[in-house]
Amino acid sequence: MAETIDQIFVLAKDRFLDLLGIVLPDWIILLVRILISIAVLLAVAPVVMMYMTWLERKVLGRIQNRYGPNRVGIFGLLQPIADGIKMLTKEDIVPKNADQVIHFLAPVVIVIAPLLVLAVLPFGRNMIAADLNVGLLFFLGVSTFGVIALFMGSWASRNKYSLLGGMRAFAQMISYEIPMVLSVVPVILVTSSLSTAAIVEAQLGWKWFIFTPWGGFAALVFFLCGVAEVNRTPFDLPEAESEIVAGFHTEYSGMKFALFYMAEFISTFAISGLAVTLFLGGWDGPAFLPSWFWFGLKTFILILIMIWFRGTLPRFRVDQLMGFAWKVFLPFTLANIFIAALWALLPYPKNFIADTIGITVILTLLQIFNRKETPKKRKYLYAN
Amino acid sequence: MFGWGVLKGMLVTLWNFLLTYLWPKKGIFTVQYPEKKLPLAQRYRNFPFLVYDGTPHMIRCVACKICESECPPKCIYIIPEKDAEGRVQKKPAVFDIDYAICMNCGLCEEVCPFDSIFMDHEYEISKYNRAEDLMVRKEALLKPWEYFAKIRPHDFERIEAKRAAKSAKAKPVAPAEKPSQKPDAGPTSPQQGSVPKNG
Amino acid sequence: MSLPCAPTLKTELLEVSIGPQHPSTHGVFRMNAVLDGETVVKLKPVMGYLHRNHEQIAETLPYLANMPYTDRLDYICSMTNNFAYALAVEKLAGIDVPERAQYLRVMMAELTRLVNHSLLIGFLLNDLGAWFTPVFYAFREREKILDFFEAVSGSRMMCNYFRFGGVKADLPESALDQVRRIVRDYPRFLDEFERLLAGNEILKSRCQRVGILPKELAVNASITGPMLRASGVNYDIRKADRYSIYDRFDFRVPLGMTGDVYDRYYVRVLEMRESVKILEQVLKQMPEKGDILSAKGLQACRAPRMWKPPAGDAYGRIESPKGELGFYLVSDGSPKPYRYHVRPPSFINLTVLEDLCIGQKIADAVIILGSIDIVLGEVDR
Amino acid sequence: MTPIPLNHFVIFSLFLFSIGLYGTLTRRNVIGILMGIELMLNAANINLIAFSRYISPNPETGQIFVIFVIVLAACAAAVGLAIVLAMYQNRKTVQAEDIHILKW
Amino acid sequence: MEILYFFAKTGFYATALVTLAAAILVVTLRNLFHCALALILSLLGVAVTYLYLKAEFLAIIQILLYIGAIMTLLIFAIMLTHRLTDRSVSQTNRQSLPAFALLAVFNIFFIASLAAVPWKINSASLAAKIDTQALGAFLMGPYVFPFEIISIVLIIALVGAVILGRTDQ
Repeated sequence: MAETIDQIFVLAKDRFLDLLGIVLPDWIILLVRILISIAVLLAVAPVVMMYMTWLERKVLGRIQNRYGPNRVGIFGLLQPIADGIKMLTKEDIVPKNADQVIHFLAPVVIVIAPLLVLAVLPFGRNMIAADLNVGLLFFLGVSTFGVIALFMGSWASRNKYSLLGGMRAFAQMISYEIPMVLSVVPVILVTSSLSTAAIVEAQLGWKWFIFTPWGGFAALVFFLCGVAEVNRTPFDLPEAESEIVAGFHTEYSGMKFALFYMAEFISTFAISGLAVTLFLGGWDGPAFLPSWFWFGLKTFILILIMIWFRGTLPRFRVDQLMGFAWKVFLPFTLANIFIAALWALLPYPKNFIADTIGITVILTLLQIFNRKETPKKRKYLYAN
Repeated sequence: MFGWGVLKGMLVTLWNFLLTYLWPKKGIFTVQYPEKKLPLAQRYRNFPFLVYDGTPHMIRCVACKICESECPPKCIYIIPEKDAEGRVQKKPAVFDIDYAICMNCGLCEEVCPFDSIFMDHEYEISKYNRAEDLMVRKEALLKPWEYFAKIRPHDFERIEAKRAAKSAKAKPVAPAEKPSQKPDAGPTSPQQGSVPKNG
Repeated sequence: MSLPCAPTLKTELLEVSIGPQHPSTHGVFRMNAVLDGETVVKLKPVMGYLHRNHEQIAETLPYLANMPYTDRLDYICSMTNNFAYALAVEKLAGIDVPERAQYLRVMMAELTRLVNHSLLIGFLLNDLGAWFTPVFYAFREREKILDFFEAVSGSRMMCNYFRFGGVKADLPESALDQVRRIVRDYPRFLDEFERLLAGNEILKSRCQRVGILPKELAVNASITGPMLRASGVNYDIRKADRYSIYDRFDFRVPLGMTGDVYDRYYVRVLEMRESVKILEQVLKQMPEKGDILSAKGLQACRAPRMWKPPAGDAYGRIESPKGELGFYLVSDGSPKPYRYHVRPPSFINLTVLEDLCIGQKIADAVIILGSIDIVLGEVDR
Repeated sequence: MTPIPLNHFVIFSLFLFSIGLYGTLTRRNVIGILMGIELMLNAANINLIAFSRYISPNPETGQIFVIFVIVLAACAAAVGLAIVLAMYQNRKTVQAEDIHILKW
Repeated sequence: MEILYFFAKTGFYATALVTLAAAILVVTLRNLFHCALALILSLLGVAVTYLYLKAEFLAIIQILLYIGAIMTLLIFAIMLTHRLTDRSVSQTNRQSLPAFALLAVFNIFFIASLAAVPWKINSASLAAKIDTQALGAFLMGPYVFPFEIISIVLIIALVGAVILGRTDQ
């Protein structure tokens, strides 16, 4: 029974294809098999995005001692739909001097990347749309499209705030991609595979990489880089509303604006999903609940943490942001590769000790080299 | 260690987040406005209204125009009523207040010697048209004295007592002639009321 | 031009007009910034979008009728505005203030200081990018104080509470308990704020060594208030002038060492703690009963159009939460002031904005503006 | 199933190369010239992979060379664009014909 | 199944056409930023072509490096050397006609000669599957020396770029 529930989506798909197979030729079945996966992803992604906006507003509201949306539907559950209708019916404003074609293309291109990367996420056992043998690289490579689309939008708006936001997004996303990829390298090194499904397989049975010394820190770095990659607080400089109004999407309204938001939320989901896949054991979990539930739960928790960040933290300044990537994350992830290699090479008790020593050393070194930038505690005088 | 302060701050927000579920009364401080409303303080002042005793014909205002001239943004406009021979009556024919200009300062209430204009508690007065709808005429401004008793019982008691004393003392004196001569005690018993009247 | 953080890549300068419609200019204020990449090389504040002819209006009105207009100067701290104006007129006409009214005045002024400082810190954090959480926490506490203001004066923000020679009305029945509760709970809220913010490394690294205002510049530019004290100058009008009854209270003046944004932020936190201390003393010392309006004051308030102060001039000043707020009045013996001038602390503190911002990043310019603590109603008048 | 003929790949890459060369020859802007060069490098890459896939006994060789070429292209882009930037800072121009004195 | 292969093949020609069209845009458009975007499209087409040659790793690398890194650099350079509101000036010099003629001749000659060459198709390597691990093994095995050299070249180029980009103080 548990097995059936675990595989319920896979079985449903197979059953449906079997039924089709009675009347239709093979090649159509093959096409339909692909199309179903695509259709499911395309249908699920916007729904996920809509309810993430709801969740974010709700949680932020609660953090700020408010209710959050609670007017449309019970618990405000229909709020995203109302928002969607509002977005659709809003006037679409294009600045007069804007580059019309690119201004139109940017929001279209920007949603493509996060939708594409969903294909390589294993949502559960056997539930992966495309098990590429370069799946991880595919994810990292395709997400770079986002940068280009962002920049298209910011450039085409012909607005200085947009341009500043675009430049920031550009610099930030490139900088953070490097430590992000490097923090993934130990995982590839240990599992010797680039396929996301294989990486999850390697962690089955509570051997999640986050429980290893290198994996814990790599997961932290990966997660923080992921937060930076999707432009969320405290790394939301490209759309810092207090500095550059709305950054790259200042000049967008209506559905185009919604598409920018959709891209941001879907990539938030995708990054959380990838972090879960790489470090938190993917769909692995106690068998009494289906695998897709575990994947969803872990992703949900990571998304909650991102929202929690947003409710608490101020944002970095642009030079601190870059410094963080290049002076802290990059050296650490580079060292982490060696630490992970030690883990893979040595037998059990020894590798743990070696890793602990290695991580302590690198963290101490980072602390020492960055002490100029670390803020100090201050004393204040009183006059009578 | 870098990051400790961040964690501490995050715990604060987490606590506030949990508090809203565990103890909503203390955790959530927003009020669901159209359904629930905060109780207004008695002294709350919004826009002015005119008082009548009994029926709307018995307006207390005598069109002395003190409030009109004291009003800082000059939002009050008064024309006294005239009888057939053109003599000025102690009653306003026109009493307009432009809510768009009024700044709720309450000075009209303070300077009125006849206790006829008071600040209202009504605040849901959104209108679609700024020019016409927010120019409020006499008819719309009139509210019974009992209404005042309802919204501001403390001030009601004080003013009633004062009026009773006044009418007992100087029954035949027409109140409109020299308002500044009235030797009322003013704010000598201040813990009762809000406004030191010059009544 | 050599800059403290000179970029190694020379590129086109970008002129950005930040404001008047911008989320973080605290109103309709405009900064014409010339940016080199992200660094500000030139910054010109443009103000006057909210100019309302305040001084001219005051010269056409009787003295008391201007009281509600002073509420609208710095609309966050209307009580202290009233206070300063009342002081000026009292000085002009030689009006005395009864004991209880003095205590009420100090109570209102210190409560206003709490409102202003906690709100400022909330909005400073908003400028820093913390998405409204500190603002809402500050609002939560401010709400209690505003409820008290409403119960006492009838309005939450535009209080119009002070009168020449006293205050408009005495406290209603349960209002004193309200203040006691506020005074009791406020330190707890400040501790929460401290935990949320003071240790936060992001906030520290954003604020420390940013927008440093040197002592000499601060004095020369006649900066006042917490901004001056954050630069380490011991000047508090409550101590220097001892207006009203401030000489009866025991409180200290916190001083910063560097004068950067962090000091400006933290000096305000410490000031709030001192304000709570003053409030405690006020509650202890305040006489149970007493007049709230002196006889001379009653004359001035009874028929404002008729009241004529003697000819002469007077300058009344207080330590408003933002700095020295002063009102200068020249009377020619008529019911209206001949000349009326406001010394707005926000406006004068704003004059150093360019000196603070040059060489900083654009994100810093925003928080420097936030830490100066301006209210456009007061800047533009 | 018959594979796509090798000639088609080669002709495709030839056209790509020609277009890149045309761009390199006719552009006045240095960055435009760089773009043309990138196109030509890509055309070469297609050829490398296609030939190694169709003819060479070791199909990996071509791919590895393509990796090298991509790295070299990155180097070229980095250095070239740095030169362009330095040029722009000093002479305020990125037009190729204005840069002819062979010194700063 | 045949029909799917037919679709796939058609896909290749479509890709090729799109790539070439984009490439033509790259060399003809006046606005450099548009050129860069067209170049991205063109490079994407090349990546798809790699897929047809069963080089998935390279296709991804093409996207990651060319589009993610090199194009980003290029766009940065465009932004740094152009003003936002610049008029688009003529971007081509007067060599376009001779260049076009020369290239036409070159292409005709080349295609003619191509048709004459009988390629010996190696069916073993055509069917061979090269996964990422194999490529890695090759890079670390027979090609380790060029690999090291290329990394040194990359480092030198990066350092050189940084030095060139700095202004003399």
